[in-house]
Amino acid sequence: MPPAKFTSYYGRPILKPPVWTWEIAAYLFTGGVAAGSSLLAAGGQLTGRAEVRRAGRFTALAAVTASAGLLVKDLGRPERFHHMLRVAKPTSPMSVGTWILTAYGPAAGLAAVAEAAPLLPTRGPLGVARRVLPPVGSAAGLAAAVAAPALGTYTAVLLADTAVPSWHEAYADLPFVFAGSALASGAGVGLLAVSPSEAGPARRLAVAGAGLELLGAHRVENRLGLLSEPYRTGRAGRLLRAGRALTVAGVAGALLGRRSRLVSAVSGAALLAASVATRFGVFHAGVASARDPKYTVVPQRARLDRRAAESDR
Amino acid sequence: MGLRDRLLGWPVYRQLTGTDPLGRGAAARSPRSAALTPRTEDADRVARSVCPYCAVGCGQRVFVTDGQVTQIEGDPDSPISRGRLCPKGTASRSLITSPLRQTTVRYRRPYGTEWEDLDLDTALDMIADRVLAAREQTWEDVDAEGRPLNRTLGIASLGGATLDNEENYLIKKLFTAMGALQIENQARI
Amino acid sequence: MANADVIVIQGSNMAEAHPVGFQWVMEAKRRGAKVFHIDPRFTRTSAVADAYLPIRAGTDIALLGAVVNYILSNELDFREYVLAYTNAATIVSDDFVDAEDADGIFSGFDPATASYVQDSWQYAGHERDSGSGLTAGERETAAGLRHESHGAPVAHQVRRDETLQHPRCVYQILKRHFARYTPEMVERVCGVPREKFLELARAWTQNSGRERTGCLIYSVGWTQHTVGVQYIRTGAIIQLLLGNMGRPGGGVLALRGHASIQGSTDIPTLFNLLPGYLPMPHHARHPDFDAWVDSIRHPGQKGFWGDARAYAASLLKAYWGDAATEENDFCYGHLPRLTGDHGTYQQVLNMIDGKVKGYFLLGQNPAVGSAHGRAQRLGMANLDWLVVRDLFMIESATFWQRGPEVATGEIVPQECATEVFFLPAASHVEKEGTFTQTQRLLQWREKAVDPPGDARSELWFFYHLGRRLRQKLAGSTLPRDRALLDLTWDYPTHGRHDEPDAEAVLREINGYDTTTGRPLSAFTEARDDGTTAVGCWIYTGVYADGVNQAARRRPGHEQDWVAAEWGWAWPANRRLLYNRASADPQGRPWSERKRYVWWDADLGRWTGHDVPDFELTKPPSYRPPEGATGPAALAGDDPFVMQADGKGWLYAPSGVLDGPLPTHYEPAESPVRNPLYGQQANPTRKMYDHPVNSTNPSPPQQHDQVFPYVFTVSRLTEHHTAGGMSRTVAPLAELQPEMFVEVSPELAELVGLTHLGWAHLISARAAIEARVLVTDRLVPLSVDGRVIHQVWLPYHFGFEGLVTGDSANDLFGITLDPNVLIQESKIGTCDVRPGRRPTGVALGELVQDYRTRAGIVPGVLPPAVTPGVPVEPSGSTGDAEGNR
Amino acid sequence: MVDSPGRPAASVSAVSAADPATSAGWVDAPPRMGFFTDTSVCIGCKACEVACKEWNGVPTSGLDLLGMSYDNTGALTANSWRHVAFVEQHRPDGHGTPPAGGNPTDASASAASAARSAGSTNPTGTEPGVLPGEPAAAARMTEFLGMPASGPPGRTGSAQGRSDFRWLMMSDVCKHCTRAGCLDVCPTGALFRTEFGTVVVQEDICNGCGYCVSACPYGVIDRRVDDGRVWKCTLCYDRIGAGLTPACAQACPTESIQYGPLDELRERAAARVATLRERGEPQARLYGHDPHDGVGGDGAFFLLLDEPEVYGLPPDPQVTTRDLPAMWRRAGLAALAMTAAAVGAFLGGRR
Repeated sequence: MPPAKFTSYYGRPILKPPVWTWEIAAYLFTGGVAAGSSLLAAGGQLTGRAEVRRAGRFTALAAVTASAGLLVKDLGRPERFHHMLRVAKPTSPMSVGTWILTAYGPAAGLAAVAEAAPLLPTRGPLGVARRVLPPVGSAAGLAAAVAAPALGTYTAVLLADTAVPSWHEAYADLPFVFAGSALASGAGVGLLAVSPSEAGPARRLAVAGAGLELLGAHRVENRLGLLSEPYRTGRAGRLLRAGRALTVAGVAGALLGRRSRLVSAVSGAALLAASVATRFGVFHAGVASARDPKYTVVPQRARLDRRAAESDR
Repeated sequence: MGLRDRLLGWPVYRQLTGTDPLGRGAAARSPRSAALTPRTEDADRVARSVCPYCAVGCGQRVFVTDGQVTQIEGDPDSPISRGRLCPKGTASRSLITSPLRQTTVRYRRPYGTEWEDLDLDTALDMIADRVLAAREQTWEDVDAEGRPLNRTLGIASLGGATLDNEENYLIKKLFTAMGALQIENQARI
Repeated sequence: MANADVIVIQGSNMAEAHPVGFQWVMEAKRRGAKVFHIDPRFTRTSAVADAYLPIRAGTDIALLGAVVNYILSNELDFREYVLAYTNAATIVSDDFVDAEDADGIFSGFDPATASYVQDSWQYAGHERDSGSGLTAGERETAAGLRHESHGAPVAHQVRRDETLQHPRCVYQILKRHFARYTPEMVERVCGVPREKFLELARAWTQNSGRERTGCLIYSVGWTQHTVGVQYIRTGAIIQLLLGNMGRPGGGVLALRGHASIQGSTDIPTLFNLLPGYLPMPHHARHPDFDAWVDSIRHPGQKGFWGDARAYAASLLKAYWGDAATEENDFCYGHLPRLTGDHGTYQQVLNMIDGKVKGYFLLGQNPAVGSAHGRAQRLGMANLDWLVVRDLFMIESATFWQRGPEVATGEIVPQECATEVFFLPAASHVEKEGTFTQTQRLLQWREKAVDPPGDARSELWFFYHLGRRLRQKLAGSTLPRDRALLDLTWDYPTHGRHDEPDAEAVLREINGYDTTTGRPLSAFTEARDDGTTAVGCWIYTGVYADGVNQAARRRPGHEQDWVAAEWGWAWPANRRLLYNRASADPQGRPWSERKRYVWWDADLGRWTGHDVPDFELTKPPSYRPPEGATGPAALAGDDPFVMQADGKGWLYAPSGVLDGPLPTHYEPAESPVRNPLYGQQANPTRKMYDHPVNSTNPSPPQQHDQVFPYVFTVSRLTEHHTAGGMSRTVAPLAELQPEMFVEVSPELAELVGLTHLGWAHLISARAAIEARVLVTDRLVPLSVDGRVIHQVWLPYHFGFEGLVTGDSANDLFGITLDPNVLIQESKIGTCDVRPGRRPTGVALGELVQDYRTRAGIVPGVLPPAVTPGVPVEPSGSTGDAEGNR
Repeated sequence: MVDSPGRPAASVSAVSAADPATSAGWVDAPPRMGFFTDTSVCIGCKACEVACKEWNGVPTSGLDLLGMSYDNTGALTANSWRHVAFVEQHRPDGHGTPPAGGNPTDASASAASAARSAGSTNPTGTEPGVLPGEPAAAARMTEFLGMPASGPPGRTGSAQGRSDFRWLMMSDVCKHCTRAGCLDVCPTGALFRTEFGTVVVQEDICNGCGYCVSACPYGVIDRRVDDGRVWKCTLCYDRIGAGLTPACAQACPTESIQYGPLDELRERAAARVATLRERGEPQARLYGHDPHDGVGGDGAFFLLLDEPEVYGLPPDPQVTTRDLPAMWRRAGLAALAMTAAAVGAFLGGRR
């Protein structure tokens, strides 16, 4: 691509780059892990794989708790986090996400708590709980699984629904990247936490997730013209390349090392690390695109010129 | 606030029941926003003034609440400025309320290295004594040919041009009576 | 101004220094007026002007003189107006020799005092009785300032040639004087391309005349020069020739920089004036009351100044009340007497010499705001005591502790004896009173709140200081204390702090009948028999009918555009001076479009949008009887009622000390040899022979190349003067947070400066540093085959406040205009070097090194008359005192 | 968005934007109020910046010299709700000036200075605040983008061929978009549409999530570090509610900032552009006045004398939520894919 000729006000960004810090990038990951884990747990629950179910539910609770913590921490006024529940705005992916989390979080929590039922005494009020919890947990687990795909993909809209050029223009593909990444990270949890004999679904999930993620990422990195550049260069480029390598390695390990607990676990960890790298990569690509006026002016200028050419015809 | 009021005041409820289902306007307005009024409306009084900076003489309105100046803005009635002010005139409130402003008498004694506090009354008295002393030391009754001079060249004054006419009048009158003719102002600068 | 068809702004950065006033320029522009801006630097005013002309600083007379020449050589003057209302037709003495014919010096020059004997400049037949003789004394006392309210004297009727063909008529003299001021010369002298100049000249002349008017705007870019008064005179000549004076949308508008700077000359805190432009008596020239009064009114003279005796007596009556009687000449003896120059710069030099004991600074910050800051600070460090009254802790209060001389070791706090009293002052909203703004309009301010803590108004301070002085002297029998003890000093007070009543003071300024106490309505009511007391005669009427007229605030939108019921303008609430000239000699408006004041024959009086600046019932056809004096001697078509002959002066036979016609002289410090005359700089400029003062060499002196660059200073919108009211205010300080210097890219390349880097500038007085802004807004100029580089600095910075920096005024020496003793602080020469300046002792060494290289011996002045310029032998006329 | 000469207005969509106050649930809303900022009469005095700070109690925004001509504010931030931009512009018609010392760009001096200024920053006390820029891009701002035209009268020709020079000044402010991204994405309802059609942050609600910062296509909204909340122009909601003029417009000495019903302002602006073009200012154009542009038109629009990006404005801003339905569709599809993958993963093993 020839160097873009454009002008600006002292070369300064037109846009304000996101004020979000690492917490939000991390949340993209933990939210994905929670979503993938809940799906994994529900699959385990429905197919009678208790180990998978248990690992999925615990991970989901941990991940959603971390998510909530990260989100609150990122606020300029954390003590006002509950203002998020003041309105319900379909135009605000963050508001939608808040309500998704509000639905998902208690369900995932309840499902995880239900796993503690066998530890409860058989008598007394806790005895009642011991009996009630497993079916409640099952219902909650399924509810969480229903919410999970929304949780796993809305974050793509959260990023895309901004003026940040490389996020916004990637809106068609980012949900697939994030969906794939969520699945792969869920699969990674499965590979790490369960014995290879029960990890079959996780391996298949890893393949599917990785496929979605790599395909989506390929499109993001190549189909946006100038706005793909931030995904390929700098810190974001490095992170995304690392994520891709880790994904490939994780999938390969999962498939080839299916008999080894260790190889499975390492593959799972690779998939989780891949997800972290991808999320941070996408995050930084957006920030980079907002910091350089080139990514604001050149595409908009091109759009104007195109429109002018159209109306001339 | 009762539970019922809380519910009625909850924007989500207002979204569901009112004219603003998307929660982007009427439903989202907070009670504080609904009650907002300009602070100038609550002013106890409004003094009509003139900008202290350059000589265009722009009209100012000075809003006072509880003895504090809460706002200074252009006086739209002024045919000179039509309510407009430049950045300096606009900053007049910050000028008079600046934290750097000095509000107590400070005194530096000869050969002193630091400021000291001094009572205003004492300061005025000391200054009066010094004026009289300087006058006595440097008084000139007549020139070499015996023509009256009636003056002291031992006292000088340099005034800004942000003083009122009334102030200048008293200054000139007093200095002239003191025989202190070395009095100057910004106009010469 | 909004009615103008062309607006020429020169010597003023109006958009930046007077943004709110500038709305009227924009209004005129919106209506189609063309706006020209002429300035050494492309400013925010240039940015919205229709045309910008870059000019070499200090060459404005050359440019304006060329406009005069353009008008005259193309006969584009508004002939009917010029004939009727100016002295164009008047015949000048045969003795007069023009500077054109004498290499830059007019006839009558006295080399011994470097001043003129003006007899030869007079109108034909007036050589003996109109001039003021040798004018050295007038220069010392800045006597020219008196003419702020009235012209200089002319004795009796003059000889005229209505055809303007007489070789010695003013018109022809003017034509010859400016004949060499051609577009080519403008290019050579000013660096303004001739086509740009012609564009200006064409626009100015095409937009003037019967149907159209043009307005000229200046401010301190003109006054702060050694020929400042002549700058303004040149502008006025153009405006008179084009018929733009006394008419709506015309005129010469001075923009002043301080809220009441007009007021502080009207009611002067100036050494040489008393209120209403009455002169402070001189020990030799004014031995008694009658001599003093006659020197003002010039017995037999035409015009309103003829009543001076009443104004003078009434002032003394206001000062000394019952003690002032006709018998004792109204205590005239109480007035202190001038012997020479007692101006602010002389005072400072006297301070350095230990002659001044005490100094009051009243809202003024000379350590930053006055030329030669080092001299100012050294002077203050050598006082017995200093009283600083200000809102903030300014540099002039802390020089002993934090000033640059403390860093260089020239002031050592432990050795500095100056006792400093800092007294906090009340702000403009914490006291009531009037400001007089730049168009002579008095506006009353209401008090909003009490001042905080120890802060008090000047009114309070001086009233109570005066009270105490009088108490302490109560039993004194010394004659010198009589003036204080006899003083009327009994103003009513109110409030917790016994604040004197400002309205009572205003009432005294306005004047009242001493028998009935009735406030006067007009200065024509003033009497010379002690029955009236008037603090400032030109302000009479501001308290007419016992009503504070300055407090009137009828909204502008409820009035016509003249808005006569907003505040009160002196004289007599007149908004446009000399507005009789807006009508033709017969009293009819020159045109419908420019209707303003006219004669209503049916009513038998003058009428119009404004208060006519003319005797209301004097018809246009009135001709004075033989031998008439005072106002009665003015004809019905003499609109310039404060001029002795009722005419606008194209040629000034007296009243201006450095020549009857403006002449281009180079500034006191210039890298350029005067291309027009052998005489380099104004020969009558006021110079001070003092070790602390020095002047950079200019050609033809040697070593002028040591200071090769021209620097000029001025204001930024975001700051005010010495910064005491803006560098202390956060929302202003942040807008211009650092001292900087603007340089052209060419100079940056030449010297090695980088944008946002540092530079330091050196003159014979000081070296200061600043951040560099490299900008295309400064243009190197081709002058006489050479490239002249100019740099620009804001003068707002000092070492106190939220934002600090070196003070640009430190670079200047002290050289003054001879007429008004205003210093040349718009232009000087310097060297520019990259990087920061040295500190401590090394700083002084750097400056000394430059002085040495430039061959400067402190206190040795450059010659007033450039060597080689022929000067006629002096002393043939005029006596030593200039007394007549 | 910009109808530059020779470039006809963008194709007009059939639907005209509904009144934003009405669509935000206001019944019997007063006329929509806004700003028209006419940069052709701006004298860069910054009274607007100060007036805004005085009225709204906005804190100091840094004491650093930026060297961006006379702009020491740098950008609109949470601590500067008006920002006067200064552009020193040199026309590329052959009148080159020698480069200044160390000139990185080999263009005019203004270009070199601009490039150097790109590196300066201001401690505004806000985030992201004023960020450094790209020197090469800064250098190009001094070029004149429009078609070569004869300059305004009297600006061409000088001893050095240097006075064909322009100094553009423009007081920037929140645009109060008809379709406001910041408002759409705000999850707390802190940002809301007032009855006057303006967009206001409610300081008692905002929890500083920062979403609006990324959603603004103009880079207006910004967060205060010590306070955690976002702040921007309110179009003086308190004042206009009482029938007063916003502080900046009231102060503006030359009526560069005009306040009034948006319809009236648009008419006035169109007339002004026509006048300017007649008087030989072919580059005069309006920005943000078109209700059919990517943000549905601005409540605060401008008359510019050059391309918008020269002043730091986006040439063709679009509200991000315009694409939101499509985004939700894609996310839904991705969510379905996720579900399907999970189902497949578990069912696939049973084969």
